[in-house]
Amino acid sequence: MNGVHGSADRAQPARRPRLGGRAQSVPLVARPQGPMLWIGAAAFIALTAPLLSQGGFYGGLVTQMLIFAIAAMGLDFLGGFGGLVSFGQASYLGLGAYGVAVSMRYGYGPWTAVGISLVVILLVALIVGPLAVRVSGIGFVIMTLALGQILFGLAFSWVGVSGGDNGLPILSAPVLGPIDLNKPSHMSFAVLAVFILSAWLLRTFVTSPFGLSLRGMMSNEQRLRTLGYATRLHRYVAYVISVFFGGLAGILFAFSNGLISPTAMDFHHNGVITIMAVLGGLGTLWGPVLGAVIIILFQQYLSIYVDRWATAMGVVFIAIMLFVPEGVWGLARKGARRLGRQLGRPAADGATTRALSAEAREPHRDGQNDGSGDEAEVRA
Amino acid sequence: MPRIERRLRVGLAVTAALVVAATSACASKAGGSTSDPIKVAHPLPLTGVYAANGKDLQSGFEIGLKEFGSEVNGRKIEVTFADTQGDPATALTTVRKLIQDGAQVVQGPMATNEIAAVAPLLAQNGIPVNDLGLCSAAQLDSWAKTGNGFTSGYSCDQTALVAAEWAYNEMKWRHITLPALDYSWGWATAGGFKSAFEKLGGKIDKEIWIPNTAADLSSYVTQIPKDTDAVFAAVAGAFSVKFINAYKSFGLTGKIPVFGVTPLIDGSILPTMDPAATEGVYAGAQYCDGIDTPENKKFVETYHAANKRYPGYYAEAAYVRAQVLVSALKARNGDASDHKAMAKAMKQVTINAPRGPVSISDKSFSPIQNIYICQVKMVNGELRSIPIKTYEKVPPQGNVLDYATWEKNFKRYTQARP
Amino acid sequence: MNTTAPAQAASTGEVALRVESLGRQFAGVKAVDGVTLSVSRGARLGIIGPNGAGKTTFFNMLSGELKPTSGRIEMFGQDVTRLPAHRRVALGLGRTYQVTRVLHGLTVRENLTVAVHGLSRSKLGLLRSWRAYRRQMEQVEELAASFGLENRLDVLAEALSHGEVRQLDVCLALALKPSILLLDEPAAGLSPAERVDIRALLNRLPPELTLILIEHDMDVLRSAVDEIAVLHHGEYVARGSVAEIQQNELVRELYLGKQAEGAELPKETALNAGTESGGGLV
Amino acid sequence: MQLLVQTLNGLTLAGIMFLVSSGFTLVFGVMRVANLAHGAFYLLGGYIAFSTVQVIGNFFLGVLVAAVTTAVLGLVLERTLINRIRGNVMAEVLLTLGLVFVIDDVALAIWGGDPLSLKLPGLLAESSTLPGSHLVYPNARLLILGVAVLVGLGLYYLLRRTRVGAIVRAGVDDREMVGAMGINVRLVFTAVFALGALLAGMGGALGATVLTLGPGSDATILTFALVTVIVGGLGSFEGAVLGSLIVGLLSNYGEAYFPSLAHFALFAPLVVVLLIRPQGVLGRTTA
Repeated sequence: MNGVHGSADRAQPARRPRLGGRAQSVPLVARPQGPMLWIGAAAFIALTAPLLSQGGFYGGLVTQMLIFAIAAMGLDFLGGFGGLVSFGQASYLGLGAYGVAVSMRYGYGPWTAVGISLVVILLVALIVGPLAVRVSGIGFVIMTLALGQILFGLAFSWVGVSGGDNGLPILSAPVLGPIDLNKPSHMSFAVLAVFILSAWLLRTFVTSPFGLSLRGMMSNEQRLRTLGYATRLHRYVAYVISVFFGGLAGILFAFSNGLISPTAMDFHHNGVITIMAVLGGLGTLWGPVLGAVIIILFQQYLSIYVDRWATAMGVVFIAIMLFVPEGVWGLARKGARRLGRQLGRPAADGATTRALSAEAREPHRDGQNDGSGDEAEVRA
Repeated sequence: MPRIERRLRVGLAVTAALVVAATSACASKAGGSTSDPIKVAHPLPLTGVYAANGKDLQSGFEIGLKEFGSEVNGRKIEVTFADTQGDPATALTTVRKLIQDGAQVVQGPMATNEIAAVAPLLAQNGIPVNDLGLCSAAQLDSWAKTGNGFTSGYSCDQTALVAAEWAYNEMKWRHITLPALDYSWGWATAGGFKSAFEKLGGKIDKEIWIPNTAADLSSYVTQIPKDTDAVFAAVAGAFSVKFINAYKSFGLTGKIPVFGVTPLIDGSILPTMDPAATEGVYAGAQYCDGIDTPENKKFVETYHAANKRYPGYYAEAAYVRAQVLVSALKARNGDASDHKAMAKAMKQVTINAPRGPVSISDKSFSPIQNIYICQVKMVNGELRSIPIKTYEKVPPQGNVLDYATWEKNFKRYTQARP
Repeated sequence: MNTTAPAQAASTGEVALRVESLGRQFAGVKAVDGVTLSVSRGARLGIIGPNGAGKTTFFNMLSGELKPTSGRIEMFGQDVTRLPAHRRVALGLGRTYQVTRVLHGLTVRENLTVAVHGLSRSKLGLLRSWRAYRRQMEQVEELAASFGLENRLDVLAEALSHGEVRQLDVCLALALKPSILLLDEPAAGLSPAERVDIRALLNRLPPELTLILIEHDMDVLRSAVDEIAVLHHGEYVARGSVAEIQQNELVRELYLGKQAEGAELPKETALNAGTESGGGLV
Repeated sequence: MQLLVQTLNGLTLAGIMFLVSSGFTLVFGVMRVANLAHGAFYLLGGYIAFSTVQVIGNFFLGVLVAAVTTAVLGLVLERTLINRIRGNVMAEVLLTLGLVFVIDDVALAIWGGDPLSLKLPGLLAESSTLPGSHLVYPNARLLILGVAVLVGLGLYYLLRRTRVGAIVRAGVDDREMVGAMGINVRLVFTAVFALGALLAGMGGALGATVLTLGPGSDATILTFALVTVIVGGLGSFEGAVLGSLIVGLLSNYGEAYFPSLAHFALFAPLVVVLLIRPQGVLGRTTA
């Protein structure tokens, strides 16, 4: 009966406002877990590298896939791990690309243009973020859609800067020593490198305490608040990160395509990036990569041979939503886990596949408004 | 920690093995052999907002090949119609694929931004390209530099220049109100009209810019002043339908004459238009379906049989592109392998198209051709677009402006509002 | 360590929480109406009242999840009425819920990890796996062990039994080492055996902790608190020791329902047995 | 005079916006599902009305056929697809996004992509001179305004004065309670989704007399609906009325008097509302 619990003797009687604990020293190394990751990464590079070095159509196709995969992974970070599924990622992709194109139009070199674009992306994310993260669930879908439409409108009508519907050309790409991104093959491998870096960074983010808090927020945001989390700040940070990767993909898009026009930011394109992430599997990080591959194949390969490819894409997507709501990656992982179990070891931690069921399951028995007062929560 | 290192080593070994396997698999890929067919790439939008126009292009081109021959000197003309979705990024990937598959001639994609997206790739490969129209300064520069591109369609403001001449000289209109779509095509058209009309001494009462995201045109139509002589509407596609309908419903039809350029009364939209609103509308056009040439009669007949309606300018432009292609191939005895020679042959073609005689200007690489003033009339219970006046062999700069002025204006107005 | 009357031992007379004419209306209905009370550091206060008396609303205002329509709240002399929930947590406030609110989609380990990072800057840490924070991971293991959850660490919270979820809920609140703890019916829905566990758990709370407990179970109350406040129709009607409240006519009537609805009760009732030393003033 | 015309334009635009957003907000209010296929239903309704008028020649029959067909389609899609993943709101929304791709593409295959518009019969196609002025105003727009008012009153009656409405409203407030009342919530949802589709289809048939139909119309209409319901308050019927009026009038004044900002006319009210009152003018905070 004498089991005083662990923290009791450390609890100080005079508990005054705390300014938070000491900042942790943060080494720049994340530990990937499981040999699956290494094997997967190796297989991935082995698959993409030959196609990229070959150049031409297939090289270009894979480059496009990688670029959209970065944007889709960024969307997944917010949507799959933070429960906020965005419908505006293509608009940020466009923003990143326009950042480069407009800077170069005003005479800056490619490297400076990249820097300016990154700053612009972060600034816009920081300014728009508070608006977007005021709402969650379906409210967030609607809000990001509307904000995306505004960015699209801006690109379309601010002709003096954006070139209007014709878009802007990006006539030269950065050069760094022997690496010349004006050469398609160099560009492709640069995209691969940025992709790998992004994937690694996002994976690190996901497994960090911050990533954990995002997942906790999907379970029960209010509880997180009474555990000391400024949840809106967390959503905000997650939103900025997500937008950043959208913009980063846009920078690559600009250099590899040589042109950016408002079409890339319209309703359709915004929906498509969301579909990539969802089709692959929200909350899996690698699923959206697979989603990008599948959707780009539909859009840019199948469309050459099949008239009604859009119907096919829609039907496949609906079928996935109905029968495999955790996405293609979730399906693959389920299979792998079953296989893994037979081989005697679990394949992956299964805690992250329920992004789509983020809605609070708890009935509000309390008849009273137990919400957050006047904080606007468009609940879904 | 040693465990991780071991994993790393295993991972690297696996990577190496897979890379070797995949590369060797790829190395067995066949190199491009010069096989018999002449490969023509035709990227066009078959889904998305411009799908209908894309289908018209396809139909026109197919009819053209049937008419002029899909075989030259024993070589078959093999055309790939590939969907660009009206999206420049997709257009670029698609064209890359078509080039890789050995395309020797490209019929340029449709939208101006698609054309701009693929232009550098085509220039880099030197592949001959016949674009639908000349609507950007970048095209003009690129064609002058690399010589691989031109258009057998029209330069964007050619029709507007003639419409201005007709309005001032024939109709004696002096005050014009100018509603126009607020993007490059609208600027170029409105800009061309304005510069010619003002040079002649006319006055623009008001410019009304319509964003091409506008769904409802009522607030724009109701801004038209009641005392203006006529309205020149630089609108196209769905906006033509909306504009003409709104014009009538606000009681302007019959009170203030309205005219525009080709797409205002194009054959592709006439069947669904309200006759009471549309009859009597004029347009300066390089093509309308009522043109009275034997070539056009034949084309209209074939097109009508296939599509159950009269052709519009997209279909005719594609038909003409087929005609240009086949004529050039005949001149080269079916040899399209030399890009430079092929491009040159295509630009030197002079043909009798449905729209009349067409030759390509060596300054702006766009057609010298007849420009018509067409009017919508009811013929046998159907709305048709009938020429009421013909301006023969109009150069790209029109009859009012000199070439230098035109080039300066064109480069400006395709990038900003006039 | 004294397990039966820890409050007296630690009570210093310093006021931990003071509430002045706190009120909250929902669409014109007064859920909580002008409650004034104060609680000393280390005191153990129970709150009872019939369903709909406004107890949970009262808690929600204390924790900052609900803004009051009138009145003010002070913690350790600092006005916190306008502070958002997470800032009050930083000041040392912890709570649990009547309908348990743990992070269902996370494992017990992850739940506790979220909680132990709650008050440090490391919660915004991005560049290192949460498993690599050694000190916090040790803390999680200790916490889990002290609540008997050490074997359930890698179980999803949604797979726990009802009793375990209650324990986890309390455990989450305690992970922040609060100086004021609000417990909302911790024994609700538990089996008799689990109730015994909860009582033991309450008795093991550190003595300097200020505890406010909503509970219907008199056995739990008797062993855990030394004073009880009674809420009825959002009004604060009585306060006294457990024995006094149990003897109180008015309270018995309220609970047995003899008193007609909406009874007018003087706010300063004679039943208020609060003294300076007991830490309660109406 | 110009102000009067622009006000009328704004009011009639508000009528169109109400027609297309009322169904969207109803579905959202009851089911918490943002039906992204709402614009696609609109497009389909317009096309079906167009074909019916071409074959039968009666405009009103065309509207009826369009409304009924889209309602049946909505009913079938709800029963066969959306119903299966009920409870997972985000998946339901994404499923409707999938429907957008399919419906748009099938419509393209059937009707082609040419811009279409519907012609009103007889007097309705004419214009009236407004009494007390020599202002000519199209009857079609006045008709749409009238229909919007009628639909608004009808929905108001349905929601506020009938038992069905009481159930629907209860569903908006507290879904568990409706279930507890022994009412078949699934049936309510199906009915509401079909009603939403009906309103969209009818909106398409009527809207096509003033706007044009074609690929891309659906995105425009969906944007209308989104902006309207965000401004008015998500899920609130009265919010849809007020939102339509605000957006209709303000965007029209914006287009007419600040033409250089016309691109933003639609979004300006949205941004202002988001900054000042993010839950929408008549929106409630937490449900």
